[in-house]
Amino acid sequence: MELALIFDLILLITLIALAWLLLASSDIFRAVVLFIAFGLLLALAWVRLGAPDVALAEAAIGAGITGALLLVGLGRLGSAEHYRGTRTRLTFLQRLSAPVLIGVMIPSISLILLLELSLHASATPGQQGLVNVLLDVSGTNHGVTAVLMNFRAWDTLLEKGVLLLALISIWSLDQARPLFRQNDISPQLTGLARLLLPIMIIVAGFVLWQGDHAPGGAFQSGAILSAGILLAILVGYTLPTRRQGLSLRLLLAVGFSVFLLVAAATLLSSDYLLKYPDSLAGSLILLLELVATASIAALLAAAVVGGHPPDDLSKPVDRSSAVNGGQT
Amino acid sequence: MSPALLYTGSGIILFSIGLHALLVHRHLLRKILAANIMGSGVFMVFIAMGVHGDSGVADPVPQAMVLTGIVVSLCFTAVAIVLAVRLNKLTGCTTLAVDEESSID
Amino acid sequence: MTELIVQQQWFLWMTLLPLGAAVAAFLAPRQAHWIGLVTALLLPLCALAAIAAATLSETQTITAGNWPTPLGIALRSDGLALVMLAVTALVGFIISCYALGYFPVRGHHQSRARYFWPLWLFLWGGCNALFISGDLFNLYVTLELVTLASVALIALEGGKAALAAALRYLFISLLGSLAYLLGVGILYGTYATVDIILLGDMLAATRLNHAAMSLMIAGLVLKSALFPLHFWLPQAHTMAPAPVSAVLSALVVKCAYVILLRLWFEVFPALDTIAIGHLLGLLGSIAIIWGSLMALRQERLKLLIAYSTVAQIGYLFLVFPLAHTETMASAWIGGVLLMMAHACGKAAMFMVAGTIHHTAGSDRISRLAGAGGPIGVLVVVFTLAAGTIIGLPPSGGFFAKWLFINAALVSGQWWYLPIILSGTLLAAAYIARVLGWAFLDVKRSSYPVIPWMMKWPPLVLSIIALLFGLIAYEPVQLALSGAPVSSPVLVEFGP
Amino acid sequence: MSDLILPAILLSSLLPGLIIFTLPEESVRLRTTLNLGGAVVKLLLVALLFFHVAKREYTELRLPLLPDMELVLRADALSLLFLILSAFLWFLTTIYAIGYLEDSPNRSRFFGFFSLCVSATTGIALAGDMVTFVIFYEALTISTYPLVIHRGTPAALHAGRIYLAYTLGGGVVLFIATVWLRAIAGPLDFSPDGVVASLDPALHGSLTIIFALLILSLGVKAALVPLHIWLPSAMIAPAPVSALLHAVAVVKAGAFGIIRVIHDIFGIGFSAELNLLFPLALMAAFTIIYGSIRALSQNDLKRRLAFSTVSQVSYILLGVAMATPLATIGGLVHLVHQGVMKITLFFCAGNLAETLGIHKIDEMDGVGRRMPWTMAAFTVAALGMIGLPPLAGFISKWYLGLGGLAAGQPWVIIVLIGSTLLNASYFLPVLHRIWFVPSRQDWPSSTLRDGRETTWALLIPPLITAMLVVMLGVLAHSVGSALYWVELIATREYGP
Repeated sequence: MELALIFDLILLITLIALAWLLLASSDIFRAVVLFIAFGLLLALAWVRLGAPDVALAEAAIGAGITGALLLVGLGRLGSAEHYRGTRTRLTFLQRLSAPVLIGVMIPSISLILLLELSLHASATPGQQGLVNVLLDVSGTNHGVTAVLMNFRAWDTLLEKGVLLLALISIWSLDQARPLFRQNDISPQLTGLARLLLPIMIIVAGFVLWQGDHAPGGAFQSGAILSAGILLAILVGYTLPTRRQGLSLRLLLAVGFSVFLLVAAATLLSSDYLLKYPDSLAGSLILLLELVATASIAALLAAAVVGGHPPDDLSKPVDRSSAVNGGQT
Repeated sequence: MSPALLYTGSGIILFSIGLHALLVHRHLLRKILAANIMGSGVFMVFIAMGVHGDSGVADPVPQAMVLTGIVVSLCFTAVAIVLAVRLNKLTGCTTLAVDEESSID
Repeated sequence: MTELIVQQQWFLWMTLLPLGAAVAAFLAPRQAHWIGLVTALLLPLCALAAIAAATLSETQTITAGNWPTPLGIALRSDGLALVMLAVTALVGFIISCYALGYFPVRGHHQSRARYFWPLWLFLWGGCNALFISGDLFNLYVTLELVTLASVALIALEGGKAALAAALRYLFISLLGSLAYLLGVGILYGTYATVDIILLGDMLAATRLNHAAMSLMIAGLVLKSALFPLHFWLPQAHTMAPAPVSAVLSALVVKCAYVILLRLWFEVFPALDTIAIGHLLGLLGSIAIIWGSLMALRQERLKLLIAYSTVAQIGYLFLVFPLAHTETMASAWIGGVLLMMAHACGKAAMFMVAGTIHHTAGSDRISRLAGAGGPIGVLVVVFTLAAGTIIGLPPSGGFFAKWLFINAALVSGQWWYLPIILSGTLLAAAYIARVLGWAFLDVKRSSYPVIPWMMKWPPLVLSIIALLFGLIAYEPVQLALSGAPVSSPVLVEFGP
Repeated sequence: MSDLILPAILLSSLLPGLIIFTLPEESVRLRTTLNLGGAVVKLLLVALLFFHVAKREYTELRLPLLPDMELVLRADALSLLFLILSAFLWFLTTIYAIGYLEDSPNRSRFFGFFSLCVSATTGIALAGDMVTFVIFYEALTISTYPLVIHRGTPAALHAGRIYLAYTLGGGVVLFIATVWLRAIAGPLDFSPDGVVASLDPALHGSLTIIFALLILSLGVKAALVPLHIWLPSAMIAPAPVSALLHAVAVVKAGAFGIIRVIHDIFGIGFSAELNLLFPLALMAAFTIIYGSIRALSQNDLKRRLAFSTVSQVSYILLGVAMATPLATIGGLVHLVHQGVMKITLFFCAGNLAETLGIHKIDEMDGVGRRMPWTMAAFTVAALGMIGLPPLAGFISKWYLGLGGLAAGQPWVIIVLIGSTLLNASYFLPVLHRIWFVPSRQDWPSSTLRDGRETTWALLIPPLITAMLVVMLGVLAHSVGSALYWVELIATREYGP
């Protein structure tokens, strides 16, 4: 037990140090790399806290996809810390608010919280008892999945909405640009991709299936799949132009749409939002997870690509620059 | 001191570090990183406060909430990065210091 | 017929409908505006049905999936939720009509139209989901949905100032919601529930709970732009396209405030909130004066209106110090009334400013000189809508101020009187300044013709805003059903 | 009688107003139809109401506003007095304004706000409790502002700022006083005995303060010195607006409000008991003299008339403040008489400005020959103002004087005599110039086909009101005259 505590201590100190270092580092590229490392270590912390689902998600989404997003963004920004233009004149109050917040509020709140938490530690039994009791009728055998897809499915539905909304926002901002220059593709990478892609698809399928009774599920699986898609893009795969219209949009929206349809159907049939019929709960959750995985994979990959596909509505663009993700 | 408390405290510290950096730094990517660290701190508080006793079994409800939270913060990160890239393309800056007077008309 | 209305959970349909329409608008961009318009037409009807159903049925709270509350997510059709749904439906409908004229579906800006509709429908659905939510974590998710849509809508304008404003808004919002979420985490860790009603029953006045409360309130205060955390608002609300400015000022700011109302009156009543109440009151008072003074100084109409929003938010925060035991109802109703009135009036004003910008090429106040002809009607709209901002009868703003002053007098906090009154006079001054320019007698070249969708919907809204006080009885009674305060019947009415 | 008559009276001007806002500038015919139609409908409805109230059939409409607050519309004798005055003069002013603003820009805006303004005045007349009164009172403030600045000249905008500063400043004080009073006294329905007399004597201190606040805030619109500054500067507005401002709407609303507060909120007896009325009487007396003295030195015709208004409106307050039946009759009847006389004078001043471009008194030499009808109306009204028997003004002054004696305050007679002398000395020289001084310049001759001095729309209204000035005086004691009606009110107020 003591050994575990020491391990926890070291892990946490490393995490805090990493956070401090990466935020203070003068080189933004180094900061991003450190952030990915931070994400991986954080996944370890989730494991230590008995939350393997979060750990998987952190590794795949927190470190993986966020890392990819940051790296791509960094590439497009240029890595130099570049302050151009005059400083905005801050009003007196704006100048005052930062030091007040940093110097007074944060330390005092942290201190109070820490002191108080030490008094209140483990005050309540939590809800795992309730979840376990209801697990039988939830249509799945894993507590977290039951909460996500059934007990608190309304949250999950809205969160799927946030994902789609984020993509629409990204598309409204910019047109897709290539992630790299065509002649940069190395044959080694292509070979590696050929090897990795099938494995990734299998792993994703496994993680999804796993979610029924053990840590795993749509998020994690979708994130792995989207990594596969990005890899495919990196080795030069482009989505055919005729697939960049409605088919792509359908793929992106199918997860959220089906969820909404299920919500509407349950509301019509039972007066309760997202109350699955007992006999159908398992199949419905499976369906939702499947379409969610497909959409999440496409959405995450498209978010990394970072723009809408060229289309007939906007100005005509050079076809060769039209690179977009969206393969499953 | 129990491990749960240790993690909770670290979560609060991460939150504070992120908050500080978000306010102080001007580079947009750094602000995005800071927000992510803040988020991680919050999530750690969520999970760690849900650990009860030494059983090591975490409450599934906060785990589900944190999963949702992670996706939401990913969405914000993605949009923020595209916004930052777009802004950088228009102004050449990597900060928010757009000259506000000139942008009025 | 009646059974059909009662049986359906209309307030839930009001969240599913716009979200579904948003997906449809995304899938079929060429039909996006039709989808948006049909949805905007249906939602007010749904709101009426939801209100009818609520008056007929007993239950106000159901849970998603019918799972019992600590586990399930409570969804509520109480008075506050219903009036906010209804006001959003009304204002949203008008704004949708206006947007139809503002974002032409043909021409070189058509891509903006194509993204406006799904984003706006997402925002609408998010607002509705937020108003009915009775679960602190669910509130976080809905709030983020609203925020993300707002960010994208601000950036839709496309200029660098708009992008910068959007990005700043994103960071500020993130900061606010993470602070809120940390508070939620602490509450869950202590009580193993995030249900508002359950928490309200269980919460004890511990220091930890006070810390959680402070974090949540601070986060939401940041999101609702109370002085001195308002600095992001003028840019964000000004740089956005006009329909978006209207949405942001009329609805989005209210989202965070509605959560605050729920927290203050339903989750934290057991806690010692007097000091925080006074702090919020003080900041609100400064916001009223500061926002009005800044509005008086602005050269641009949209900025003036945005600073006026800062001031009006200040009034909203007077609710907290004024809500003593005997004045609780007065203050609470005043706050709800002001929210509704401000939503109507401010939306109309931003639409006017947008139309002027659209037709005159700039929204400098001096460009209004000699505004006659086609934009003469806009001046009228602006004047009528401004009545509610100043607080002139019979607008809702007038009665809100009445209730605030009543609460201040009854609770002995007379020092809010000069604040409220000088705010009123300053508001009159900055509105009069605009009208002065508009009435200035100079000959000017004629304006281009304004699409009628950009002219008449704001007029309707401004008339509603001005006469809102006369029809406020029903909404207020509705809001009071299931409210945390009871109706303040001081005296029996005569025969 | 249907309860709907009261809102119908309100809507008869509100609805046309709102529709007019949306009309394009060119649709003159539709706008005129709406304007006159609304005015006629309102007159008919008011006439209908009149017969009911005369039979003591009071009608009332209550509309809930907030859980413990109602909008109360009620027609009693006093409302009818003000209502008839405003409905009738609005009708005439509308005709006049249509003629006056022919071919000028932004007419839809003008007539829209014009109608809102009259709706607000009607609302003030029909208000059945203090809350309702405040609502319409403040609505009047804002709907008048666009009319004051209608010309859009820098001078007009400046006047508008002054107007808004004074009236809104007064408005917020009124607002606070009303909320305060309501917080300690509950519903504030107007009733002949007042509603505060029965309150705990410990509250009498607060009540005195509230009374002072109410009178001071209402005194802004009633142009009590020193709160009168806005009135002379607001004469920059177009003549129909000035006519409305001085005779019907704004100034009268202030005076009417003070009457309501003293009679129906505090109650005459209770006000006198708290010694609240004597200071008001002094203020009114001072205003009467001060306004007249200032009027002497004005060369601008409308400015002179404006200071005359400052002085004349305080007759009403003086009468009410003396708290005897006769004085009250004198004050209330002056509400009508002053309105009719002053609107005539402003119509005539407008005609001079519009037809001949005359604004200054020293330009008026011999103008009687060029515009005989207009100037005849002017002369009648001016003589009425001075108080020449048997014109309307004489009746008011006579009853005021009697009332002062009855109240044991003979100093009032001195004030009245002094004021009359001053009135004479600022009006008679003008009349002298009009009729007896040869004109120094050539007026442009009439462009109208039949050689009329000006258009019918500009000529008819002042002639009608001038006739009224004569009739209200000569026929003062016949049934249906203002005096008859006012005596009725006083009887109901003080008991037979």
